[in-house]
Amino acid sequence: MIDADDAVHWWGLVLAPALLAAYAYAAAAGSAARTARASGAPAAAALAAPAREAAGLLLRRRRTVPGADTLLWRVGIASVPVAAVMAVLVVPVGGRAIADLSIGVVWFNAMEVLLWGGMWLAGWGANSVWGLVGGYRYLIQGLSHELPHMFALTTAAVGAGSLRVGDIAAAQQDVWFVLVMPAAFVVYLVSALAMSFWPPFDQPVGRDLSGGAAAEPSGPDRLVLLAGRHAMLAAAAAMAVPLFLGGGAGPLLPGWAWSLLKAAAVLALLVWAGGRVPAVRMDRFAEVGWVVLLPLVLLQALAVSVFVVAGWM
Amino acid sequence: MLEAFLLLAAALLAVGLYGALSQQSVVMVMMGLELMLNAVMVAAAAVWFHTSPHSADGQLLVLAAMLAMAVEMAMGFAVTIAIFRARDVDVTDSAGDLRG
Amino acid sequence: MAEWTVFVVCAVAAVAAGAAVFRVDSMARATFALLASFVFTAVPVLLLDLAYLGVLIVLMMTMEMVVMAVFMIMFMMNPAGLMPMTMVHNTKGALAISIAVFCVLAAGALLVPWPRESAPPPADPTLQLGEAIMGDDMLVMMVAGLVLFATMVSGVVLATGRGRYDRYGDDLRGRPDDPIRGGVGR
Amino acid sequence: MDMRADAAADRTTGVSGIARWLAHVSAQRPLLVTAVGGTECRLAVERVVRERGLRRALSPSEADTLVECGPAGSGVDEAAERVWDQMGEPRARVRVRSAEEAGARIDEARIALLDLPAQRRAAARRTDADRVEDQESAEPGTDDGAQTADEAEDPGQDRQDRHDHREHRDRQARSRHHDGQSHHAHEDRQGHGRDDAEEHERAPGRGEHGGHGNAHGHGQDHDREEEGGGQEDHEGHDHHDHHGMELPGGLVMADRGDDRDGLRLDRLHIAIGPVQADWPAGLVLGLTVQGDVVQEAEVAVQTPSVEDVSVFWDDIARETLDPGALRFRAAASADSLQRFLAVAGWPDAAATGLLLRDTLLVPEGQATGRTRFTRWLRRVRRSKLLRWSLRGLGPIPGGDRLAGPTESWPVPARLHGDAAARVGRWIDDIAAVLMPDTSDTFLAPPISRERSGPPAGGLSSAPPFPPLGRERAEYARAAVALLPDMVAGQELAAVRLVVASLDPDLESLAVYLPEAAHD
Repeated sequence: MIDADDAVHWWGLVLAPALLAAYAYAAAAGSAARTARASGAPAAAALAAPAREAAGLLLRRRRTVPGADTLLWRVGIASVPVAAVMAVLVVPVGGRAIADLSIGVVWFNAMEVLLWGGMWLAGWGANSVWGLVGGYRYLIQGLSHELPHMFALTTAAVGAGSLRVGDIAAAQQDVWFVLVMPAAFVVYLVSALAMSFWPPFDQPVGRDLSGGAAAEPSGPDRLVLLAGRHAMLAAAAAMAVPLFLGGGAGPLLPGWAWSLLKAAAVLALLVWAGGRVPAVRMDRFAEVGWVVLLPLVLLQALAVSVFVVAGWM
Repeated sequence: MLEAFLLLAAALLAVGLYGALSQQSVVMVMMGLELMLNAVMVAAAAVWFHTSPHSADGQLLVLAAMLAMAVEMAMGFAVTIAIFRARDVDVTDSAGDLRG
Repeated sequence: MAEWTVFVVCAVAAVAAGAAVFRVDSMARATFALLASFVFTAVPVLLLDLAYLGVLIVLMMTMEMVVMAVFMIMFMMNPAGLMPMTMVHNTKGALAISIAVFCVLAAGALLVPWPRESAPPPADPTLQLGEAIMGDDMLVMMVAGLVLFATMVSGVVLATGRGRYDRYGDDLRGRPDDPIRGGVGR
Repeated sequence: MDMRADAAADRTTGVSGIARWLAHVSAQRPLLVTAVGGTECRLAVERVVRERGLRRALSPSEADTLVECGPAGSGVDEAAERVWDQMGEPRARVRVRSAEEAGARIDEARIALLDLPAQRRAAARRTDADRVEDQESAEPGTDDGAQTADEAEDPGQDRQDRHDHREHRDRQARSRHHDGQSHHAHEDRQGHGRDDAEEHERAPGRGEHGGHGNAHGHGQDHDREEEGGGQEDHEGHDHHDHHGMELPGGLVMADRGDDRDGLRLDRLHIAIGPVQADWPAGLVLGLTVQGDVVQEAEVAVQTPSVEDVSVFWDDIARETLDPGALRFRAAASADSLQRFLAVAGWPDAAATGLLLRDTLLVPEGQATGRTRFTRWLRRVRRSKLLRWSLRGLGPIPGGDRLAGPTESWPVPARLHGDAAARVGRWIDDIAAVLMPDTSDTFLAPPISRERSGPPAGGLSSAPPFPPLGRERAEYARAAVALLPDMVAGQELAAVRLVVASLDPDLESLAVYLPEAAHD
């Protein structure tokens, strides 16, 4: 079932989640520093802010909410980091993934769709109107970006002629896919922000809903949810590297270093972009997703298909 | 091993059939139908693997079942909404009445 | 051996989750029990070398179930909480029929001398599937595409309460009269 | 990480070093509750929070410090009490009564938070109280000697209630079985509502005990695994409308009503305010929603008596606006703007707006950071995405007149247009101070000159500028009158944006137009 020909060593199983956690922390610290700078506080001190917040959450007594469906609520919250870790299993670092599945792209997509269910449960299970609306917003967001996102992934797969993430990275020996399919890359980045409900797509956990799906979880629950969200962003950023940015290709440095560097750059771009604009309202974005992004990425897929058939790729 | 897969499929189909027959709510009936289609997928995959892996027919059957599920879901909800809009009803018994 | 264990665990879990769909008293739990059942049946499918179809089951079913949850909440009141509810009819008859059907099918599964293929499965079943649906004259893909397209159109027509004459007026010109405007600026 | 088990173990052994270290490095997360008349305290607390690099909490679940700003006695106290009940240990609670003591009070709360043994004892007491409540055999009042007899009876009473509506629910379920059509559980919801009403009526009584900074056994709402009956208090921080709704408090499922797509669906009663991040103090918006779409809305205003309130955003009437007055008015606009930006999901811009507001409030702080503020202002003003998401939102056509109790009055010109236009006026106010060279503001300040009535001739014959508070009272009066119609049919995000774009100042309303505040 899993054809892991070049299986990584056992420590890969430890290293990958650890790397993901490090990137997730970097995203959290980066956004904290960004906000601190905007409010006139020293940005360097804010780098430790996520850790300080995590410490407080670990100490906090977990709150049980009357009427909550605790089982589904906890399952939903836990599924967020689990989906992120599972998604990152297929992302190669310098040509080696934990499991370079033959259908890696589909796997990644499936894991991120699992998040739909998880986030909806995290919002619904809390038995709070804010959580419920937050969960619904995540679904609307998902329905708005999912098809463009799928076609962006498909475009990369078509370009390489394979669903294996390693093959897609290898197919970019000559030219990175970001140059061939820029629209797909942009759509991918937009949907990466949306799938990890990162600003400006953070309406599911928006301030106007007292935190939305994150309004009720407290203590360790909250930590798991927020950490999972950051991990999902990191996973999406890491996946952009083999899909569009040539994987581990690059001069001088070894492949794994290039993979990590590029992933960090994409992550930094996403974190920076999050602070530049206000939240995107879902009742407006839904139409954009279907009427603008979807035709755009379909045209992109068509163009790439023509290139492939014509033998230019 | 094939027998085990077919037993699993039979069990899923029976459970789904029970749900489809006994539930009143349209949504729950659809859940029963989905379980039955799920059984079809398992059976088709198993039969493909064990009896004819060289031809893609089994795989096509799985895909067809999945397609049927999607169509069933979409049309089921559309019809439910239409009935609900017209007659304010979302259970099968009342939908059968001439005046809801 | 490991595969066998995985299969047994997942098969039992899939059936149990499927039965739970009709046992739990909350619609959300029913929906997500059904999703669990699908995920647990996807694993045996993965054991059959069908990586693509197995993962596709997880992907499609998660989306379907989440959409189902939305509709369910819409029709079934109760935006939160576990309102106990049973809405069943003729459970005994349904149970009898189901058990009978299971017995027949199980007998068939065990007693029929299934043909066996000794040849190994293809190296890449995904490629086989792709060639089957996209190869030659693309008949399968075209039929599937038409079916899905027809479903989309008829589903929207059935579900919506306002046609284009309600939105654009009798002469079908000008801006649509929607309660909430979309983001494209029409 | 089961804190309760820890608490039980630590009662004898003391607090572990790890917990102590975690508490020490953790960042304080205050939740602000602002009473009407507490603007000055709120600004001070927000400044302290910003200077210390802390972040404000959005909900009680993430807060560890409850900061009550302003005078006691208005309806917000009950809401604060419920919020306090929802916070998990370690937690601390302080009231800031004047701007000067903001820092000291937050320090005080920090010290209380670091006193882990006391926190653990309080948590254990609270758990015990829950247990007392949940078990029939519990003796009333054992958890705390200070309990009143009245309160000691509560658990039994409560159980009785819950028992009642459990039966009720069973009946409901049976009736559903027989009649699939009547499955919309409104009677049942009202059953819960009754429970809620009781709890809420008790809340002030509980408040006498909760207010002294240490956790104390009133966590009635915790750990109840009560199926179906749980629409109650955990939502307490945001809907407590004791004025308008028949069923105050919890999420009460009402009847069904037509939604905008022509489906008859269940409706839910919720309320936003008075405890809500970035929300006008004292405003309670009672909403009937389907999903997240508002069907009906009603506004309630929680204002204390006039003598308790001093208006912060106020100055004297004058002929022309001198730079100082413009600066103060710009600070008021910056406050509204930063709040709006926070609601609009732009935390970075909101943070800079907060910094600008604090800078503008210090008379000599002119020079520092001027370029950053002008850059920020340009970015907000030119944000296409902001305009895109605000376009057409909450329109107020010009020329409307609103009927008051005695006479009708026009909608102030400053509120005309959509949300983007109103936000633009705040931006113009600030630009008039930050970039006076680009707009000729000192002769003819473009926005500050607008007033409620039609202009009475040319510049020379302009009447004196009314006090800022008076102007803001008129805006608030119009906003309160217009809001219910404006938010109907909108979804919750739009509701929040519309309210934030009006930002009614109920403090000035209570002082200048008290009759409008208590209608």
